[in-house]
Amino acid sequence: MTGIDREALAARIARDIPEGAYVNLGIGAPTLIANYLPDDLEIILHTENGMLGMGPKPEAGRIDPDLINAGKQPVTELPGAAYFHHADSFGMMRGGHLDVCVLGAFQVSERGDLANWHTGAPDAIPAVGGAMDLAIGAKDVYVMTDLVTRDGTAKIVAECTYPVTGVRCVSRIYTDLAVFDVTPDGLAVTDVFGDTTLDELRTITGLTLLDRTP
Amino acid sequence: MTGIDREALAARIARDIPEGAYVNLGIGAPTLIANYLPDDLEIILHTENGMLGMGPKPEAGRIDPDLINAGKQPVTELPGAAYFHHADSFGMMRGGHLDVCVLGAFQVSERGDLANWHTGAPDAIPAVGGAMDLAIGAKDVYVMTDLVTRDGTAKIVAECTYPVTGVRCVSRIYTDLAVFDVTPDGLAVTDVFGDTTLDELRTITGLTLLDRTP
Amino acid sequence: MISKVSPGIQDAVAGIEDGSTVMIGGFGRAGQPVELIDALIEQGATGLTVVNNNAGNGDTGIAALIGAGRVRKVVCSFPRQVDSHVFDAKYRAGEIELELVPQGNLAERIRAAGSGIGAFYTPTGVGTLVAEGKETRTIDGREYLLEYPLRADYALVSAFKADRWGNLIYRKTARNFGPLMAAAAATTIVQVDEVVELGALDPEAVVTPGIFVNRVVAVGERPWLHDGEFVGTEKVA
Amino acid sequence: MISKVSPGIQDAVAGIEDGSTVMIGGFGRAGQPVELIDALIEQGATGLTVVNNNAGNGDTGIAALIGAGRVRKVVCSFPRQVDSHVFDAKYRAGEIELELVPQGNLAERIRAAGSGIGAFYTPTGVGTLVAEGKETRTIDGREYLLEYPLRADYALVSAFKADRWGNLIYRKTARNFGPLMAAAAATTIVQVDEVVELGALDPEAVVTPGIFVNRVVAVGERPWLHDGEFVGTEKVA
Repeated sequence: MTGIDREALAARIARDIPEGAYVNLGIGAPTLIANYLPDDLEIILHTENGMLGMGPKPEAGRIDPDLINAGKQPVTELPGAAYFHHADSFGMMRGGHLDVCVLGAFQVSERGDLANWHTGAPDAIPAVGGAMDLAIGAKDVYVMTDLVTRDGTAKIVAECTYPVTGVRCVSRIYTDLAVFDVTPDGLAVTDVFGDTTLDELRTITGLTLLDRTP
Repeated sequence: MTGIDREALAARIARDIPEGAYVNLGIGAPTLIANYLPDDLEIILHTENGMLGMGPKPEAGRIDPDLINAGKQPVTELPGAAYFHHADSFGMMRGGHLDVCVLGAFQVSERGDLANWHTGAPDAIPAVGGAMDLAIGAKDVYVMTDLVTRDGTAKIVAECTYPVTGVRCVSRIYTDLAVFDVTPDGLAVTDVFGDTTLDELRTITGLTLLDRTP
Repeated sequence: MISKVSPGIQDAVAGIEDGSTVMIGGFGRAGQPVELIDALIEQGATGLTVVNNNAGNGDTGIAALIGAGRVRKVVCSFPRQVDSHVFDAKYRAGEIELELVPQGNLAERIRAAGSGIGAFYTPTGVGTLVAEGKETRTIDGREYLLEYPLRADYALVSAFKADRWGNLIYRKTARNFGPLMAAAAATTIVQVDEVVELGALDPEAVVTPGIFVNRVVAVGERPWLHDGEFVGTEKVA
Repeated sequence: MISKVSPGIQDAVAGIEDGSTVMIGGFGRAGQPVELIDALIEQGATGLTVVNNNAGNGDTGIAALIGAGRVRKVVCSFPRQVDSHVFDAKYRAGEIELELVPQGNLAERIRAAGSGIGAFYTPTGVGTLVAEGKETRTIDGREYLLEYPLRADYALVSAFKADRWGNLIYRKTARNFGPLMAAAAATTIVQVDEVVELGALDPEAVVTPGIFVNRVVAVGERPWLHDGEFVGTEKVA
């Protein structure tokens, strides 16, 4: 069973983002998507610490410590950018104005519950940041993840066992092996990558999966 | 029994406003107070339609229709002014950031209830504007009014008979005959004007009045 | 390339359906999008619910929309003004509905809609007629009313300048309800004096980011400016 | 003449009492008022409750304040970072209390305090651990949590420029929590690169009006600027 690597997955997600979309790319793997957005399309990136129109990382020596993204990495400003404070920024998310938000995940349930903030380990220092706001903060919440953890456990599950970040908030799950839409009838596979088959995906997840591949 | 006229009352109130105060002067008589604020003191005027640092009316021919006060009269902008939208402006009031607000009144009760938005007449078209926000929107809410209406009825009363604008919100009442502080023990007269006596004030209002004149 | 700029003012108001809730910016005449309202009158939508601070002044703008019989209901804080004769007559004739909301609660309800707040507790109006029928709660010894968000299908806003992404700046007290309404409507339509190049607006000074704006139309410089200089007028518009 | 300008940084932080709740602006290091925090450490107040998005980075700023043992409790959204070793050690040793609030609810609770909102319903956190013990309500078919305002005795904020009335502008994403905290504290203390003449700030672009500011102190140009020009650095501060 073969799939695609993280870079190819980022490119695949980038293809689904239309021109003119307002998009928040979560910390970690989702930030790779920015590298695959076509240069000839205008897609406006939001960073929840207070900016629309975020550009790529600065050239060497031109880092501006006043200009960072939500991952606290240096970024740049595009023509047409705007700055705002945190209440306005999170109001923008909570109010449903973003078109797309792409997040990483520990687990996603077949109903679209997301767990990505806390492993539930008793000695962990809890830290949530904007994860719960992002989970409910866009018209479409996409998850970008490997389907299976390093120890072989599926991350798409019937019920999340980790503490959830948001309930029924995910609309689509992009993984290295397949893409899943969260539908009222359950999970629907829309794309498979490499030589992966639907039956293999059913075995891995233990879930009923609808076939919506082309 | 003699008192002071409206201009003298405006001057009297102006004397009680310290330098550095953030002040909202309500529509009508309270706007006169601005003319008596000393030129050598900086007192910052707020207008609830979205400005701090409001200046006097413009010179002839220099009216800016984009620059008006809450009474929709043309005003000017002082150095140090700032503009903001209505939610920020009313948040400023509701959040208790204004030092003083001066309002007109139909009636004020001895506990500090204010009625200034509606006579209760059955055919009146109700219109409240910012009256209820102003009534609760400053550290000190002052009322500026004649003590007695044209038909001889006292405007300071045991209980408002007109629909109230705010409950227990007034801290001081400036009238043509006397100044009253609203205290936990009842109304206290702090100043009398002309040859007015406390007994006359008690007769007019029918209220127990504490003597706190100097 | 993103361009939210409408070629003409009728394109800007296209599609507004009968029965829509339409927020209209402005406090009195300052910031009232008169050209968009005129276009809406020509466009013909009727049975509208209009949200504005007032209920029209004189015979133009919102007053003209009401006068043309297109408004079923007004949600506002201050309908009765010296020059609100158009609304007054309709109201007294029982031909228009009125929902009266204190000005700050009106602003905050619109903000709540734009920012995804389900409801909020406000101290404004406690113990008054506008509290009738409303839930109250005492928090930290103070009494509050529960108020709900106010949403719209469309917002018509007047701003000063825009770029093609829909970023907006306003001018002086004409800002008033514009930034709030832009965020609270499903479709926000903005008239500006001028559409400037992308990048010409200072990102620190943008008041309404383009994410809240769907359509922009340029209507030319306001009459009290001349080539960007303030020249004034003899009276308030 | 109004002047909110403090002659020195110790004057700016004078009077902060033991046991105070102190909001400190910044998201990570961007907008963190490091000079004011250093002055507070020198000033000596202890037993503080600190409200910030994080719980300190590296060994400076908030981390230094925590390291000096002055902080009893942290209210934040994201304490655990790669360089939050000072907080981590105190927390694991049971020497510091933590109240975790999702970032947007944190911002909105601070805004509610500044704007006189008694409480509000938010959809963020519904069905999660942070909802435990909180009131919920279904409004228009969606579930919300009830959240209360977050107030402070003092706010320490870093802005870009101020005038003597305390009007503020910020710089880029260093704005973050500053405008909200300035309004939510009884006493707001601001460090800026520069205090400019009254009238030098564009009234359309003022982000925090002076009404929310009590004291201002100039700390000199940030190191990645030179005579007002951006010259950059090699790394994030």
